[in-house]
Amino acid sequence: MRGASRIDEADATGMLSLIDILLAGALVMVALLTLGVRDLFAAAVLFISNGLLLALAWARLGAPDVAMAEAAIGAGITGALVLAALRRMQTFGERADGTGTAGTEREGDRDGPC
Amino acid sequence: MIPAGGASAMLPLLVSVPLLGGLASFVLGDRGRWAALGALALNAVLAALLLAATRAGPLDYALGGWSAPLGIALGADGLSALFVAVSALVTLVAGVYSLAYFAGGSATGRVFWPLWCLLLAALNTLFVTRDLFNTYVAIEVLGLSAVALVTLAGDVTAVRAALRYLLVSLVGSLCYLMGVALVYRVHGVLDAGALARISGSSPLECTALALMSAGLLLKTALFPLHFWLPEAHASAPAPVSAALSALVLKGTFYVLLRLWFEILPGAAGPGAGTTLAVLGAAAIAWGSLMAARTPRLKRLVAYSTVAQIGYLFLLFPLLGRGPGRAAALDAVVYFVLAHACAKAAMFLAAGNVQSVAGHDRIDELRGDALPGAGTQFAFALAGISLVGLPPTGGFAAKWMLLQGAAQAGAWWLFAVALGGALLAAIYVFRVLARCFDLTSVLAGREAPRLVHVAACREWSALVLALAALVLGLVAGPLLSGIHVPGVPR
Amino acid sequence: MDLVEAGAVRPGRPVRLVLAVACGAVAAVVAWVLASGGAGQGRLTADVHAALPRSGVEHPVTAVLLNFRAFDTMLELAVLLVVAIATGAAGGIGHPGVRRANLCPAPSSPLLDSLVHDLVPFALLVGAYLLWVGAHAPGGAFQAGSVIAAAGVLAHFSPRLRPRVPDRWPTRAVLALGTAAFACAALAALAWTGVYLGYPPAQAGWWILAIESGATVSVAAALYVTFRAVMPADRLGHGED
Amino acid sequence: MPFTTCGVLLFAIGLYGVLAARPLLRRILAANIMGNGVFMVLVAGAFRPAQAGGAIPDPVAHALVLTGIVVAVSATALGLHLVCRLHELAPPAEDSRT
Repeated sequence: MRGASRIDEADATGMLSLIDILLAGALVMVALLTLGVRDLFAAAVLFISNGLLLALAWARLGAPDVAMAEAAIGAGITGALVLAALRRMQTFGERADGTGTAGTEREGDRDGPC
Repeated sequence: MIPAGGASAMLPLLVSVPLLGGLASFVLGDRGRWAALGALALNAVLAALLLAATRAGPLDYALGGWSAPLGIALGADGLSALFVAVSALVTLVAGVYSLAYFAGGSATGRVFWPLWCLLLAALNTLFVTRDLFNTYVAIEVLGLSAVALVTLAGDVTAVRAALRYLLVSLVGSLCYLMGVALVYRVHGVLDAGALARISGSSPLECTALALMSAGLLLKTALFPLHFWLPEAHASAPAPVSAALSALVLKGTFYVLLRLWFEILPGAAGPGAGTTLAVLGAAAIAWGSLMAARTPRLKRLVAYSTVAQIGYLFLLFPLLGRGPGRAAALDAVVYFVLAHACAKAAMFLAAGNVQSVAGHDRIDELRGDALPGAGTQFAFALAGISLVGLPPTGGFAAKWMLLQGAAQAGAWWLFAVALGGALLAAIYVFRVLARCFDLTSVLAGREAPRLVHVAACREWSALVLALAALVLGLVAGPLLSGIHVPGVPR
Repeated sequence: MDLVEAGAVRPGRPVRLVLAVACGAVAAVVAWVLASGGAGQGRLTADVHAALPRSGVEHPVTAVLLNFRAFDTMLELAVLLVVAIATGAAGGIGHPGVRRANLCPAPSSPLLDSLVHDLVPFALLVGAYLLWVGAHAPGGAFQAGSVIAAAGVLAHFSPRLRPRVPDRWPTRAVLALGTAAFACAALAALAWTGVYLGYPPAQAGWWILAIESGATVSVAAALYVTFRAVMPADRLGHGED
Repeated sequence: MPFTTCGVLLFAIGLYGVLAARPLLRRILAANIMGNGVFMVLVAGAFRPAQAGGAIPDPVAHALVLTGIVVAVSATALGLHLVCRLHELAPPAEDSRT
C-alpha cells in the first residue's frame, strides 16, 4: 500500500479501497452463511474460511502480528477444535447438534424437579 | 520511572499471591490444597493491610514503572479495599469449607483448588486495576474460571447450566469489549484516571457506556437479564455457588459502579439511572416471588440473589448527583458486603442440608434429617440479614438506603424496601419452618442421623453468618474510611 | 452428513424477528457514532515509540505485550491455564468415560503419516523462529506457541509421533510454566529494581526472551491439551496415558 | 473505512447468532464472529493511511487484539469441551425419545 501511493495516488487508493470493500463484504457474507447454512459441518468450514479472510484483512490493515496470530490461532487451532468437536459428537450419536434435551432450554424461570 | 511506594506494592501482590497459589496447587496436584489455602490466608492478611492503608488515602501503582496512559496503573481507594476484603473473607472461609466438601485426592478437588485461586486473582485484579482493557481480561479469567467451577458438579444439569453461563458470559464480556473499543476510538487511552478527566457526553461515549453496561448487567444478572442465574447458581457445588452469588456478580457490579460514577459520569443520562432502579425494583419483586414458590432449597437461595441484586441498582438514580449521594454510596457498599456474607453463609448451609438430607426439596425436609444447630443457626442469621432485621448488616444497609432516599426525596424507595423485606421474610421463614418441624420427633419416630457433615463445614457457614451480623454493628467505623474520588463526605 | 437441527428449542419466529431488528439497530447506532466521530485513537503510538528504546525489544507490539502492558499478558496466560485445567489437564474429570463402541479407528494412512512426519519438525522450527524474531519483527510467543500447538495437532494423527500427556506433575508444570515465569519475573523484578514487572532496562531483552520462551511452551501445551480434550479418543489413544 | 463498518456488522451478526441460533456449536461460532467484529473495529481504528503523514499503525490496539484472540480461542475451547460433555451425558437422540 505504501509503495503504490507513489505512482498514481488517486487511482491506486481507489483500486485498493475496492479490494478492501470486497474483502469486507466477503467477511460479512461468510459470517452470515456460517450462521445460516443448515449443515453444521459446512458452518465449521465456512467459519474457518472466515478466519483466513480475517487474516487477509489484518494484513491489509497493516497488522502483520495479528494476521499471523489469526492464521495460526483463529483459523488453525480454532478450526481444528471445531472439527474435532463435530467429529466427537458424530461418534456419539447420529445427531451432532449437541443441543441437549428438548424443552429444557427454556426452563429459565420455571421450577420443577430436574 | 515511578518508584514503588511501600504500601502501594501491596496492589500487585494482591494479584500475585492468589495467582501463584493457584499455580502451585495445580502443579502439586493432590497436595495442592494446602498451597491454595496458604495463598488464601496470605491474601486475607494483605486485604486487611489494604483496608488499613486506604484509610489514609488512595493508593496508586504504575506496573513496570510505566506511568498510566502507556502502562497499566493499579489503584485502590476505600471502596476497592472493602470489595477486596470481603472477597478475601468469603474465599478463605468457603475454602475451609471446601476442605471437607471435596474429598482429598479426588479429581474434582484437584481441579477446584487452582481454579478457586485463579478466581480470587481475577476478582482482586478487577478491584484494583485502573485500566479498561485489563478489566476485560480479568472479567474473562473470572467468567471462565466460574464456568469451569460450575461444571465440577458433574451432572447434566450442571454442564448445561455451565454452557449457558459461558455463552452469557461471552456475550457480556464482548459487549463490554466493544464499548472499550469505542472509548479507545474516541480518547485513545484506556486508563480510568485519564478517562475520568477527559470524558464528556458525546454520542460515541453514550453508546460505549450503553454497550459496556449492557454486557456488565447481563453478567451481574439484573432482572430481566437474570435468566441464566438460578440454574447456574443452583446446580454448582455449594462453595462455588457461594462464591458465584457472593463475589462474582459483585465483580462486574463494581466495574459498573466505577464506569457510571467515576470514569464516564457524563455519559449516563438521568433517565438511565432511573431505568436501572425500576429494573432493580422489578428484580426484588420477581426474585422474591420465585424464591417463595420454588420447591428446591438451592434454587430458593439463587432466586434470593436475583432479588438482592435488585437492591444494588435501586440507588443508581441517587448516586449520580444531588443530595443523599454519600448515604446512597454507603448503602450500596453495605448491601454488597452484607449480601456477600449472608448469601455465602446461606449457600454453605444449604450445601450442608443437601449433604445430610440427601436432597434439597424443601417440603420434604424434616427437623430430624437436618444438619446440626450450627448450620440451622447460620441459615437463620443469614436469612435475618437478607430480610433486613436489626442488628444485622442487611438492616444497616436498608437503614442507609432509607436515609439516602429521604435526603433525595425518593419516597417510593420506602415502599420497595418494605415490600422487599416482607417478601424476603416469606421465603426465609418458609425454610426456617422446616427446621422446627418436629412432627416425627413428637411421634417418637426420631431416626438417628445417618449422615454428618464435618465440623468445619458447619463452622464456616456460621462464621460467615456471624460476619453478616457483625457488619451491622460496625457500619459506622467501617464506612467512615471510604474515600472515593468525587464523593464528598 | 446428517446434521439436522433438531432437539432443542429455538426462539420462535416473532422473537427472532425482534432480535434481528434489535441487533440491526445496535449495528446502525454503533456504525453511525463511529462514522460521526472518534479520531482519538493512536494517541499512545508516540508514547510507545518514545519508550521503545527502554523496553528491551525493538518491535513495538512485542514491547506493548511483554513490557508496557505485561500485566494483561500475564492474565491472558492465566485464561489459557484456566481452560487447560477445566478441560482436564489436572486429571480425571476432563475425559468423560470413553465408550468402547464409540472409539473410532486411528487414522493410519501411510501418506498422512509421512506428511505429518515431515511437517512436524518444520512447524517446530517455524515456531522457534517466530519466538526469536518477535523481539524486532512481527512474531512472538503467541504466534510461536500456536504454530507449535498446530504441530502437536498434526502429530496427534500419527501413531508414532503422537505426543504423550501423562497425568503427572511435569505435564502440569509445563502448562503452568508461562504464567509462573511471568509471575515470578514480576516478583523478581520487584525485589531487584523495586518495581513490580519493572525489568532492569539493561537486561530487559533477556528477561523478555526468558518469559516469552516459557509462555511459548505453555501456550503450545495448553492449546494442544485442550484440542486433545475435545478430539474423540480413538483406539490408539485409549489406554496410552 | 469499509473495515470499521464490517466490524460493526460482524459484531451484530454474531450477537444475533448467539441469541437466536439453536445448536450450541453454532452459538459458539457466533460468539467468535462477534469477537472478530470487535477486533476489527479496534484494528481498523489503529490503521493510518499512508498519505496521512505518520503511517505507523497503533501498536497498542494490535497488542489488545492479540490478547483478545488468545482469550477467544480459550473460551471457544472450553465451550466446545462442554458441548461435547453435554452431548455425551445427554445424547440428543436418547433425549428426544423420553
